Amino acid sequence: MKVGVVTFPGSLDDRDAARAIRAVGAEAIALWHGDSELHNVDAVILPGGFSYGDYLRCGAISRFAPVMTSIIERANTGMPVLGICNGFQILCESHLLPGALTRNHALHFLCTDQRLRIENTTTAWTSNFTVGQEIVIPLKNGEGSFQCDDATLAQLEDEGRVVLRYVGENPNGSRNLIAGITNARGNVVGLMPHPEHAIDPLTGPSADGLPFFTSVLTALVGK
Amino acid sequence: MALDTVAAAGTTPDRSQPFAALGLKPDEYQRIREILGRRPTSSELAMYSVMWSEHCSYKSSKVHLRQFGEKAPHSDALLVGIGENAGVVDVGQGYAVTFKIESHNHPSFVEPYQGAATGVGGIVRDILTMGARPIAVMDPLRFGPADAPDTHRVLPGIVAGIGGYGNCLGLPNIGGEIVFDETYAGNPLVNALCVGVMRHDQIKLAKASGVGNLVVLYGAKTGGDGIGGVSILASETFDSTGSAKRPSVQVGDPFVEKVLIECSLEIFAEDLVVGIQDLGGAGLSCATSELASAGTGGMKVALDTVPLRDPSLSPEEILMSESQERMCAIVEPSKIDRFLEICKKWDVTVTVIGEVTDSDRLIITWHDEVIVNVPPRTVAHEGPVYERPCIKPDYVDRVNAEKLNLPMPTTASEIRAAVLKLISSPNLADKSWVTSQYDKYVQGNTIQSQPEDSGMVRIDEKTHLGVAISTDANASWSYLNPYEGAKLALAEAARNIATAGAKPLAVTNCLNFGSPEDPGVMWQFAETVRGLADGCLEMGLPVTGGNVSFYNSTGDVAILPTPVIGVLGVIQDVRTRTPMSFDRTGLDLYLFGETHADLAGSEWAYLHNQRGGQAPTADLQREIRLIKLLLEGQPLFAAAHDLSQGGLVATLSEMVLRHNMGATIQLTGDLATALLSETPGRVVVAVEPTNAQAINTLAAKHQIALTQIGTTGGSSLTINDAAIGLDELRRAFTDTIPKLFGHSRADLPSILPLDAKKIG
Amino acid sequence: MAKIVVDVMLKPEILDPQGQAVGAALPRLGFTFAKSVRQGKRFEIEVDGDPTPAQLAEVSKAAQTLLANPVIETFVVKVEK
Amino acid sequence: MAKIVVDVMLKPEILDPQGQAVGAALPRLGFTFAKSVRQGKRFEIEVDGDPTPAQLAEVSKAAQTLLANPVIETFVVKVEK
Ligand SMILES: Nc1ncnc2c1ncn2[C@@H]1O[C@H](COP(=O)(O)OP(=O)(O)O)[C@@H](O)[C@H]1O
Ligand SMILES: [Mg+2]
Repeated sequence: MKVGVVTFPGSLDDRDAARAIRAVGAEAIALWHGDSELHNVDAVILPGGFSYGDYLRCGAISRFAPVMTSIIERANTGMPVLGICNGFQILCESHLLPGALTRNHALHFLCTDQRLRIENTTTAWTSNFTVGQEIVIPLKNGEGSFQCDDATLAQLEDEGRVVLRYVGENPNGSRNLIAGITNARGNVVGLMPHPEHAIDPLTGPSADGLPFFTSVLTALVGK
Repeated sequence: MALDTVAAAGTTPDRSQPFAALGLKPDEYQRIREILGRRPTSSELAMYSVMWSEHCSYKSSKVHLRQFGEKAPHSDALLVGIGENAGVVDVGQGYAVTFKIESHNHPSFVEPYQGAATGVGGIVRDILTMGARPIAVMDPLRFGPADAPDTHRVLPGIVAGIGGYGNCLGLPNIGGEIVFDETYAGNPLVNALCVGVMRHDQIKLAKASGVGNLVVLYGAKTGGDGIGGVSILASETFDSTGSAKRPSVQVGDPFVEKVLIECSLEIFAEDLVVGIQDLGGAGLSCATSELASAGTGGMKVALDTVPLRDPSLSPEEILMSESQERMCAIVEPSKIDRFLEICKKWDVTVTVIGEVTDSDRLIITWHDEVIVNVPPRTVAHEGPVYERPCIKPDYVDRVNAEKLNLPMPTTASEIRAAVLKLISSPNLADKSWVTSQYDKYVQGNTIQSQPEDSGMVRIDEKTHLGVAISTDANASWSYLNPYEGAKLALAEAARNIATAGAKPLAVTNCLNFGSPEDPGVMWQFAETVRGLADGCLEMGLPVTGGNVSFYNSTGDVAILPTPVIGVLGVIQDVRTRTPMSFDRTGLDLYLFGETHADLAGSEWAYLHNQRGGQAPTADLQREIRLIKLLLEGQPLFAAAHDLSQGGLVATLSEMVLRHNMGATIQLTGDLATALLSETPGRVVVAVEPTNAQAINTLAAKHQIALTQIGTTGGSSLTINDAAIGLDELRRAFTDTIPKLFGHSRADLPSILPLDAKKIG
Repeated sequence: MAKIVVDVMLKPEILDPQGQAVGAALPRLGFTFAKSVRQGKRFEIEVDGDPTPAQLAEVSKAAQTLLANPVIETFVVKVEK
Repeated sequence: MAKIVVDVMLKPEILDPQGQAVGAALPRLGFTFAKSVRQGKRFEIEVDGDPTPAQLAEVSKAAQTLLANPVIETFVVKVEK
């Protein structure tokens, strides 16, 4: 099983995402932003970081990278895509996911061990969780406040497309405590928190992030 | 006005030059004339003036810093010592680690966000320059009183700047310090440490050798940043109409630096450079003269080929510009194509600006006219050296003789009140409002970060080899006794490494002081260096590099002498490290080390506005034994936490709050002293009751006093008959900083300008 | 050379924490004039010569695709002398 | 209700990494009109009634102390209908 990890200029958590993929026994394939070739990967992760320095808007410039054209095409035909933090922002800017991520309401970068609740286990990236399960994984960003208009919000809730919700105090002002969403098909998921930093309690707050990566293997094998 | 060339300098020997406005003394200017055998051109004058500044030449500190070499202990671990951009230490398994601290104090006062951000950027480039991948940063900080209006301008901006730059580079922040004191009002200290790792054979040095090799400038384009003083020269001498105003504030672009790091590492991996130097203070002047001086001496540079952000810059200004995110490499002609290719891949601007020659002169041209022709050593390494007068200031004996008069809590309610007062004080209160603005997880190798005693990162995922770093300074002790203060800071940093189970290996330092022209300050500095050098010799830890920051004073008031000491240690298997606290009930708590009435310079004294008495004397032999004990006994410890500011009260409070697991403590004798004293060389450990015998044997073997002080468990910190619920303790500990800074200026579009200090 | 300006503001229904923070800070500093504050972005684009209508249409297209995110933002393009 | 606008831009000699990044992205998307791009901030302040000269002076003072950082930025205050 091959999972691609895209490196944009300014990507930071690309090596961490690759480590997480290897940790569940899959092969991590490095993808370069300037190269539209996806090297036969079965799934793609857009990692965290500050691509293009987060200038203008997070993800706004990366969205136009050649690799994204290929990813958008494959995502529309069902390839699993996970956007973590900056990757989530890129997915929104690319309109693969609705809404936008804006400045945290406290206006600071926030790095914290965040408690979250799994709301949807039918996506390619969350099938190995149970609904209502609570996990703790790192949240670290300056622009993680999920915003969208009322109609979009109602649609996301009605269709059960909220994948992950913050538990406890709202850390960043996200509408309805939304920490992650999926597209209608369930193959594209965007998350603000970082499961790749919770694969080993030695280097993270827990190993609660692993099921995101085992889930996609399950989804791919099931095909 | 016409270009000032070497030829012109020959024909107009008497032209008056604004050397004083550039900070040169008449005799220094005279020396330049003697070296050159003529008057300097304006470009040469600009180069000498910045390179001979205190900041670049260490002219006041050099005579003292020599002791680090003279008294250097023998160390097999040292691969590269003082003199390079950063020292390099062998940590085994073929890995080399490089680390260094630098200050960015003054820029951070003028523009907190950018000052702090570019401080991080600068030290990261120093580490990169050694050939290493930067893997973590730390940030020892000092501020004026926590409730002073200017602190509310400065602190949030500095914190946001450190986070803004470091987070964007993908460097985990694994530690630092935040201390408030009146003397830092108007003079905050921003010290930044970076650590990097490489294989032994990847070490790079800053030298230009090999005739015909190319001088390559890559990274950001050059703008008018940070050339304040030199624009005087440009405008007064050359442009009577007054050139565009040059910013004295440097703005950082962390994205460009991140790309520069990845690009450089790819270049290093293919072994494409002979020598390399980052551009920091004094920009191209420094990089070209240092590279040439450390090499064979000859270099030719065509300054007009330097890519500019601002086309109106004069040659003098280009030489001086401190534009960030630039590097200068020496590349063999056969490798230049590949070098350019990698730069193109990363979209990094790159230009060949010159070559190494077989002469011993640094020659710089501007559209083919020679504007600089100097022996590079005289610019880079043979600047003026001062033996400034050192006189022990009057205050020392006076404050040493003062008797402290402090309330000493004895009843349960007094103890409760004292604990709450101490841990809610800004210096001891929880700093997570600050540290949660820093990414501590990025790179996936952080084993320990705030609030542990030291930062620890894994450097090999397979063998679990790791390094730990701690930075410490106790300026109150240094004020009372700078010699002992330096040794005590060294001991504390080393102890903080050892509590986690890492073996101390090497030292870096950042010496923050007032004006070297004040003989009292110079005495503090000399005593500090002597203490640190003696301490390092005694503890067998080599100084690998560091930085000196002088002129930290507001009016006549100098900051407290603040030597920030960083110690690096190695741990063979990070999985075995000892955390600072426990999450289990039923462990026994022990105190290693004796407690004396050491309240001088303590936090308790500070909270009662007293800064007198005698600093403790460092007993480094005992510290060495304690470190051996900690390393040997490491498998026995479920937790280990060092005692420092705030004494036992602070240590116990931090331990019980870490995992919300209480403790019951029984103390005998003088309770107030036991709780509040800051006697150095002490550590609290938690151990399984079954290990009682082993702990006692260990203590006896290393001749360290051992006292059993209590057990873990429950939902309160109970000290004799004083009980404080963990919730109450936590509120006291965590409310202070957010209450002070929660609505500060960093939330806002702009920080308050200097002249609006009164507001807010 | 002329200057084309693109002003980008968050749509009124989108939360603007920066504007809110400014709005809250002003009265603390004794400034009481503001009923509400919104914070947006301003781009100053230098172009050669006088901007043509075709060029302005291009700028609008660039604003639509890159400078603003139509999901949360609106923009205005103007020429400044 | 009237709208007072404060435009804040980095001084021309100060590096503008954001503007540079935008300027570099435009041609990659096929937009070639820009010689240079600078990015600044725009504040829209709602006030009651028509702004008086005294009020505008207050806004300038607020811009000077809070909205802009005079060390690196300049600002312009105007009234928009
Ligand atoms: N306090 C100090 N202790 C030890 N070495 C120092 C100290 N201050 C400066 N140095 C060393 O002097 C050399 C020159 O320092 P500096 O010019 O600041 O280098 P850079 O510009 O690369 O920071 C460096 O090797 C530095 O480590
Ligand atoms: Mg250097």
